Amino acid sequence: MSTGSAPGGRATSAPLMGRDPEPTLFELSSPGRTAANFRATGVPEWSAEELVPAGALRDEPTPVAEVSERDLVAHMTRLSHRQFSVDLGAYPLGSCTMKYNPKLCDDAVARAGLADVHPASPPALTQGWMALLADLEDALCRITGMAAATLQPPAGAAGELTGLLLMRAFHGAGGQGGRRRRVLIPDSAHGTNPASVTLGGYEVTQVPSDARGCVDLDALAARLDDDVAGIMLTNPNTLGLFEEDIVAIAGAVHEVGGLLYYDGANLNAILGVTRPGDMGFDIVHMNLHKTFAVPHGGGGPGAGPVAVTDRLAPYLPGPRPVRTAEGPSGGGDAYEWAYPEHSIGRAHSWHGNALALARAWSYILANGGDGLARVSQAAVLNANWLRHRLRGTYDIPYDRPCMHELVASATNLKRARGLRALDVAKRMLEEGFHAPTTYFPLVVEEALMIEPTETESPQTLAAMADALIRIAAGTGDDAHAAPRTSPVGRVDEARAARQLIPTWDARPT
Amino acid sequence: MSTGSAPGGRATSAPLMGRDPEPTLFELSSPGRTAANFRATGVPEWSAEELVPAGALRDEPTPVAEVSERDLVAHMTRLSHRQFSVDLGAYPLGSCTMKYNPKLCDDAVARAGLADVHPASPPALTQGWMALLADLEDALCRITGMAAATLQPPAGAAGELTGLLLMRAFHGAGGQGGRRRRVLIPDSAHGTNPASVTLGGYEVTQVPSDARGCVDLDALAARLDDDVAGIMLTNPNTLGLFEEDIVAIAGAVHEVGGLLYYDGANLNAILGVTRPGDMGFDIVHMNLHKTFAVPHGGGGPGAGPVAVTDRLAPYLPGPRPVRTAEGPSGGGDAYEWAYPEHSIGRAHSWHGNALALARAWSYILANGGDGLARVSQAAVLNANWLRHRLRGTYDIPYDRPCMHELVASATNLKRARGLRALDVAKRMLEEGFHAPTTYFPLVVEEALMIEPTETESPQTLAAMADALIRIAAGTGDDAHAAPRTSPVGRVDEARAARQLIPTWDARPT
Amino acid sequence: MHFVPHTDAEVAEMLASMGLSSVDELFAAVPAALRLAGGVDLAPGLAEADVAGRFDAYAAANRPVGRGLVCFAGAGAYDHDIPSVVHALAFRSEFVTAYTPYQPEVAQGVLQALFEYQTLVCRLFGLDVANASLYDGASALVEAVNLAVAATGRQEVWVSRGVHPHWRQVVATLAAGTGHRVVDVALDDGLTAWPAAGSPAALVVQSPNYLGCIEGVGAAGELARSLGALLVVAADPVSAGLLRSPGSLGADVVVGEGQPFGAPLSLGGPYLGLFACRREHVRRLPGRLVGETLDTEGRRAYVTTLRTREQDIRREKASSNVCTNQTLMAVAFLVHLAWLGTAGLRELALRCARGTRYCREALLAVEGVEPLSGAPVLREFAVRTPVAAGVVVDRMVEAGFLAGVALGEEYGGGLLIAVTEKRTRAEIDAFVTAFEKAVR
Amino acid sequence: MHFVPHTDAEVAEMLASMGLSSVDELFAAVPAALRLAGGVDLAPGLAEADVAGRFDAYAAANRPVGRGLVCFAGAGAYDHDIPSVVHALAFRSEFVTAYTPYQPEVAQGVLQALFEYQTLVCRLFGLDVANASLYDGASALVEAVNLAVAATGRQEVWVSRGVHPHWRQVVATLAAGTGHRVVDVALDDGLTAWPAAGSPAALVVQSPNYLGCIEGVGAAGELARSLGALLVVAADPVSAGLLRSPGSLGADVVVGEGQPFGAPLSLGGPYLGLFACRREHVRRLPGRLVGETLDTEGRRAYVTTLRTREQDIRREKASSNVCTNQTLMAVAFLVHLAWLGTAGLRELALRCARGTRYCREALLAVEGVEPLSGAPVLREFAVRTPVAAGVVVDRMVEAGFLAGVALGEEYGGGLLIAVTEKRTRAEIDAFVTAFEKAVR
Ligand SMILES: Cc1ncc(COP(=O)(O)O)c(C=O)c1O
Ligand SMILES: Cc1ncc(COP(=O)(O)O)c(C=O)c1O
Repeated sequence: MSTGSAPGGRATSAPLMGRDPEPTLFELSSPGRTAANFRATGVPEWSAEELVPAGALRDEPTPVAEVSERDLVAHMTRLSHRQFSVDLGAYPLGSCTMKYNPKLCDDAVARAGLADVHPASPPALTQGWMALLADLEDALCRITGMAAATLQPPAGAAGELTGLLLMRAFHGAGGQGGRRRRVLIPDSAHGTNPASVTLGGYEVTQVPSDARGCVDLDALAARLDDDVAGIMLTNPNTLGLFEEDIVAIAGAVHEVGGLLYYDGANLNAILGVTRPGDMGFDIVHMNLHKTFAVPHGGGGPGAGPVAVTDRLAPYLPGPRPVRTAEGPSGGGDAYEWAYPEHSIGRAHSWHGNALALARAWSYILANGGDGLARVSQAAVLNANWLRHRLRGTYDIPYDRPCMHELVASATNLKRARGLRALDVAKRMLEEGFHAPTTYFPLVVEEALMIEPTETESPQTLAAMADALIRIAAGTGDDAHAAPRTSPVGRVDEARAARQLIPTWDARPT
Repeated sequence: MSTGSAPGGRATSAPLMGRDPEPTLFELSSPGRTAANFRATGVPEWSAEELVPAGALRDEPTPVAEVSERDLVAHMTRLSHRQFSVDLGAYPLGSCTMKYNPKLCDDAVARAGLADVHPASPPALTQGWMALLADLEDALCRITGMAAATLQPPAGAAGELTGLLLMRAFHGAGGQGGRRRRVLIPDSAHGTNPASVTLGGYEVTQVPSDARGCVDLDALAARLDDDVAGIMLTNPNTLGLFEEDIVAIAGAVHEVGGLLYYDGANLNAILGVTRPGDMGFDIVHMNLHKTFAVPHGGGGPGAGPVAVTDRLAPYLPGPRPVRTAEGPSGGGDAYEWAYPEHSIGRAHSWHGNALALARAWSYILANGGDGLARVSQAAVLNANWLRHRLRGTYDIPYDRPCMHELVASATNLKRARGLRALDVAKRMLEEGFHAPTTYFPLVVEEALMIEPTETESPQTLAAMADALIRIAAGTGDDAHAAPRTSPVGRVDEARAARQLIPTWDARPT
Repeated sequence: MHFVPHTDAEVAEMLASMGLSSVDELFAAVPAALRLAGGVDLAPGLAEADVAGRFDAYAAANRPVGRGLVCFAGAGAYDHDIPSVVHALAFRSEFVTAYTPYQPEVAQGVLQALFEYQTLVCRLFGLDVANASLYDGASALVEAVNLAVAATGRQEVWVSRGVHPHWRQVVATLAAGTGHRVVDVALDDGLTAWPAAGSPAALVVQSPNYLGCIEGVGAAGELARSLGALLVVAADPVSAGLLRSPGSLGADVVVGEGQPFGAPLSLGGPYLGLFACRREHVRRLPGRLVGETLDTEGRRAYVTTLRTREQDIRREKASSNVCTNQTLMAVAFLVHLAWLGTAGLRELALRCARGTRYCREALLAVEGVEPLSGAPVLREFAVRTPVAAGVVVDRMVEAGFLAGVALGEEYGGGLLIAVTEKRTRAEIDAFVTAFEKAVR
Repeated sequence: MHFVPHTDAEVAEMLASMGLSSVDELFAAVPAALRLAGGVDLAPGLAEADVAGRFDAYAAANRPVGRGLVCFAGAGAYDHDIPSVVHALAFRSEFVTAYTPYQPEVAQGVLQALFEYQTLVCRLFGLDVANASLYDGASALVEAVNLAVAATGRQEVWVSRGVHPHWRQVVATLAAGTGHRVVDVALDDGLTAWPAAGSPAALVVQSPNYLGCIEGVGAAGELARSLGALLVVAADPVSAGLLRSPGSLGADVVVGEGQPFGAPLSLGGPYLGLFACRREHVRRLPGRLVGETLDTEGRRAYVTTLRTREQDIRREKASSNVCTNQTLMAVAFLVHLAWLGTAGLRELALRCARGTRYCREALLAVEGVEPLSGAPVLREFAVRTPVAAGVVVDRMVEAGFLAGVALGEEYGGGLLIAVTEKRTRAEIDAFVTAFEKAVR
């Protein structure tokens, strides 16, 4: 055809059929084609010129794409076949907790009574939602050992920043706003921690890890002073190790008037075992998209509620769903939206990623207290079993019982055969597994951070271990040329940055 | 692990990741594992022994499989990636009308108010369903030019048999039940036609096609006698050609007291152009799963309503939804279930494949009269354009304007290069298209029956033509070894029949 | 709204490339006298949102079972919980929008799923070979009867009145074509009372039968063998969780309605017909059969096999005329059953049996309510009530219950009540309370 | 109910292979004093069906918009039709259960979808570079302000009162950390009245603004340039169907709430924040960016790029702390917008504008109802009513309408009303009739 557009019905990009690139929507476009249709309304059909002042009206329609519904469906379906996911196989990305996301949770939230509720509805119309959110908040407090929570932060990093602003508000209220300017962070911390600290208006002071992979207590002591606003920790930390001295750390930080912030990305390890509140933390964010089976969606949405102790509760963002004295029996609504007394203000356009929150609640309800405890037991068992099997084949920098994930290193393989963590990762794809997290935490060279999660069976673990051992032994295909089985081979990342092509329209012609 | 079961989280069978076979559910089983859970009911927990007499109670549980929900999801998701579908690309299977199935239809029928209705509910509870079915029946009659219809037959073949039983009842009522023992069928007919004739208690008399691919009128005349119950035809016929002499054929058959049965598998060609009723047909079945976008589901469910003229209406199966005199304004129900006066009886456990029927109705509503006419215009345009392009490259046995599909032949390629229809089909898979129907109709050697359908764009058609031409020219990879891109190569069909393994438990150990 | 992608310019270009000036010319073969002047006599197409609106209205005019209408109706269509995995997996678009697996190289998904489905049907029924599904329970029974007639060369078929009346009606409707004689066999206290002698092609029994009673399948099997007939059993897949398999009790062919696994009630369709038989009958098997084999590189692969039985090859001599079946429902059946697993299937049957016992005992304690039979039941039972069953059903609807299915004349009236694993004690108690009022 | 596959025997075997006898031993590092005695203080797990029951109850306690509550509320969350393709495609499990595309070789699906999404956001906004989404409109605005502050080195930001008040609140909340000064700029007859002089880092304007009025973006751009500030525009993606793009009118950064494409109302989330800027600011871009490149065999491929801006590499010097974003909602946005296409986007905007005009004219004819502004509007407008807006809303709920959103003090009260393409003439007429009563 004269448009020269790509054939939408040709499927050579679906890995079932071939290994061609998938044309973009823009290549599939043909002038005049469309899938759109609109309901009959009977509203008078004024023209654009009658409705919009000339100066504001655009001359040409915004070019979107011109595709049939059929081609759109084929395009997206083929793209989906070019994408790995938990539903296809194990995804042992350390720090990400890519567990299986139960299907019941999809259905639980797929109700018009939840999805079709306008966020600005009067509270009388949203009592169900408010009850749900209040129930979730209560459960999260029980899980973490905290007193109150905000559900607004839409992801972990947003939770971190919210937590740091709570810290600010707390110190400010204590008249120490100006003095407290530093926040301590271990050198193994996730990148969002230091970035959030900056946005929270604090300076980062890095705390080195000791030989056992934990916070170096002496180094910590040396950095503690009354200009410290607080410390951000994960526990288990990003090496997958439990900070055994957490009580001492908490004491030392509290001693100088600082607060303890718990990065909950690793909460999957300790459900039912211990709680951040018991350890002495003041502020806790949770990544519901890690621990509580909100699927990650290729990058989001998540949900990063922040729970706090009593003394921080007055600063929480608002509005929050709060149970009223009266309630339906008393005549009024059971829940109202309210701001805590000294609230730092609003942290989200509305009430956070509500459907993601609801999803997490369905997961928590399904598991119950017993199920959640089992989650952590199995997650830790799996990680340790794998550590046990890989020991001797891979360097295990801190070889003692880990929690829900383990950090291995390819330094020995690099030395012996030039095999980097990256090569191991790419060869894992050929073995039918997603790759572990690589080069994180930064404190471990050639790091491979493996988090099998509790939903992978012992058989899957064994196969994963066999694959990793095979790769290390070099008995299979050459890892340097991996992956060979995927629809594209190794991708030239340097080129992408050098010759930046951020949109279809920016392509060199 | 000691169970030796397969690792459910390993994804090498997903074509994205590799080309291994997918383990069966049974290989993924591990003793004691389960996904099941049951609601809390509070019902007393009698034991099996208390509930079932000893003689009836089984000794061991029926072995099903013992898999986690996670592994079940991964297994089925990987299987889905090993399956071609319309949603991935063009599926030009002649006679099957594999058009794009609009997504709106999925949503239209996904309502508790439709799906959760018990079939034995009193009619007062099913008025919505009955209205829907009656509306669909009315539309199908308008489309075919008939007076009444039954929606019970769940597929085309079931419709055929129903139609033949209607024929029987009609002749029987006319006192000619014994005499009329033959049904005529063209030699190009689909296999379900003769098979249904046998089940209808008739003998098949084959009618040869003439040089133009249509019913040979002389041969027909020679076979017509007063022992003929009727004739079964498709129009356009299975060669994709319109039987131009249909009026003469109808006259001749009616002349001897026979009835005309219309196999509606090819109805996609004539929507809005002409109607079986106008051509002289007495009984028409429709394949809603072909013409009206009920997706084929890997083999079903379909729906095969049968529409008839006035004189056959009293014999239709029952019960049917019938509008009553009264209706809601008159106080009673608007619809009731009723049997036609001389009904042949029930043809389905309940009311046919109700949700499939509803789906077809949503498609008809969305298209409307205008859209349906456009369907056939585009279907016929596409097929002819392809015929035009392939002409000279492939043998086109009856090279004149076809309707919605064309029959080509690989005889020239077989002669020249040993390329059979089968080889062309397998190479098409490498080109990113499903293969056309092969070796049907039987009257054409090395037949390739191509039905692009109206939902494929001109660009897709052009790519399909290019692929077919490339294959014929032998410029690409060798067709004899195709397909090389799919997760399994050519499958040994002979072995499957020779060493029959119909279940996992029948495998040689 | 329409789904044709062609723009006017493209149509013109396509026509031009063929030397044509209008699409009409392509329809030249259609005689002018047959041409529709006004196109399809239907209203213009609706937008997606308007179709949804129409369907909202249809749905609103029904009264589905659920919280507002608690279901105690069965009679071949049961209100079981369907786990979320069924829709999420079986209704993936690859399964939904595929055709019959004609090209096995790119259809291993559907083929392997059917192979697994066949395996499970055989395990449930205790037989060797199962096909890839038939339309529904009734059509599966028709095919079983046809198989028996063909295998024995006999023309008479004994069908128990305990077989679902709709199924018997379908068998009768279709026997008008094949011409075999269907003999109804009466029940005695809810169980089939077989004649002692005769030359039937088959004995057909349902167990648990239409009234919910567990039949003496073993005895029927012995009788069938002694008469040189086949034993055809209509079985419930849920009952396989507790009852001995029909195959182990002598059945030659077992059919069933697969609805309880994966199919919503949906006014009775699409469901799926289960069909299994002994291996010796495999060449008479109706419908599709998937078998395991190898590809050119020795990899395990699946393919439809023994195709020479089928209509597209055998034509008028085929074992059956079936072509399209209910594959997607078979995939849903597979997913639901696999999710239940070995222990879950047993638990499901047990929970149905417990609810049934609990409900039955409570109802029989209601004054004037009498059992229709004293035979043991599993998930369903029948009672006689002081007022006509149809009246009871209507009254119970007002109380928020679909109380069951009124039995026809041939059973002397009565009400058929099913209790699945979904029914809570509270619901059953409320049901019984309402029932007490409704039967007065 | 739980989702751990391990059987007890398997756990024992795993432990044995490590020389352990209980899972507890693996938790030895957790000090005894910290151990929870009673496990998690929550009720035991529920079965799937019981979770569904709980959620039915939550849902039943809400009153969603739909037939029984016709929606005229907007204020940043709009009741648009979402075509069926959105759920069918964007919510395919491959997209839903994938992580951030760290391994591009097996993540081309998400990567290409994001590349296409970025392209569309740039086209809508008339800019060069867009990221792969942020949390919501408010967070996108925060990032835009941060970018402007960093790019100009200035600390004051002028934010029009026409910007959604919630967004301004979030900007204020987060500015407590970054420390820049946020200056509110008042409206005059519904349009921003900028100060003539100063040294702001940015002018922030929303158009159409919170009150629905189309702002003078071009003039704001000129002012910004003259003051050495950046122009940050908060834009509505639907308005791109009719209005000139902010980029073409001088915007340096454009943010927006992506909800109208693909996201249901869902109490306000998950939605997605749209973010685009001029290419010169690409190294300050917050969040992920996908770029096109090649694989080792020269095939086109996509990958996240310029990663050195991001927190995992740059840490405390990163352009933003964002990590997880709203990718899945971006995919939904892509599907919805692609389904609309070029002509459909325009038609959508036109239909919103028509309904808005029709409704606005009819309401202004009601006695006592006054316009809040005379400025031109597109999909939303504000009126003053004789009785308080909150009261009107409550009364209208009883009549079956979500009448709009009551405006706060800073706007002097009033009711904000949105009319989307979903509203029929009949609904608008009924709305106006009910409104007449409600304002008395
Ligand atoms: C240890 C840790 N902290 C914080 C985060 C940030 O959470 P989010 O991505 O939800 O913003 C992550 C995410 O990977 C993490 O692993
Ligand atoms: C011409 C023709 N007739 C009849 C049928 C049978 O229809 P069904 O498969 O629905 O039973 C088909 C199916 O392919 C067909 O193509």
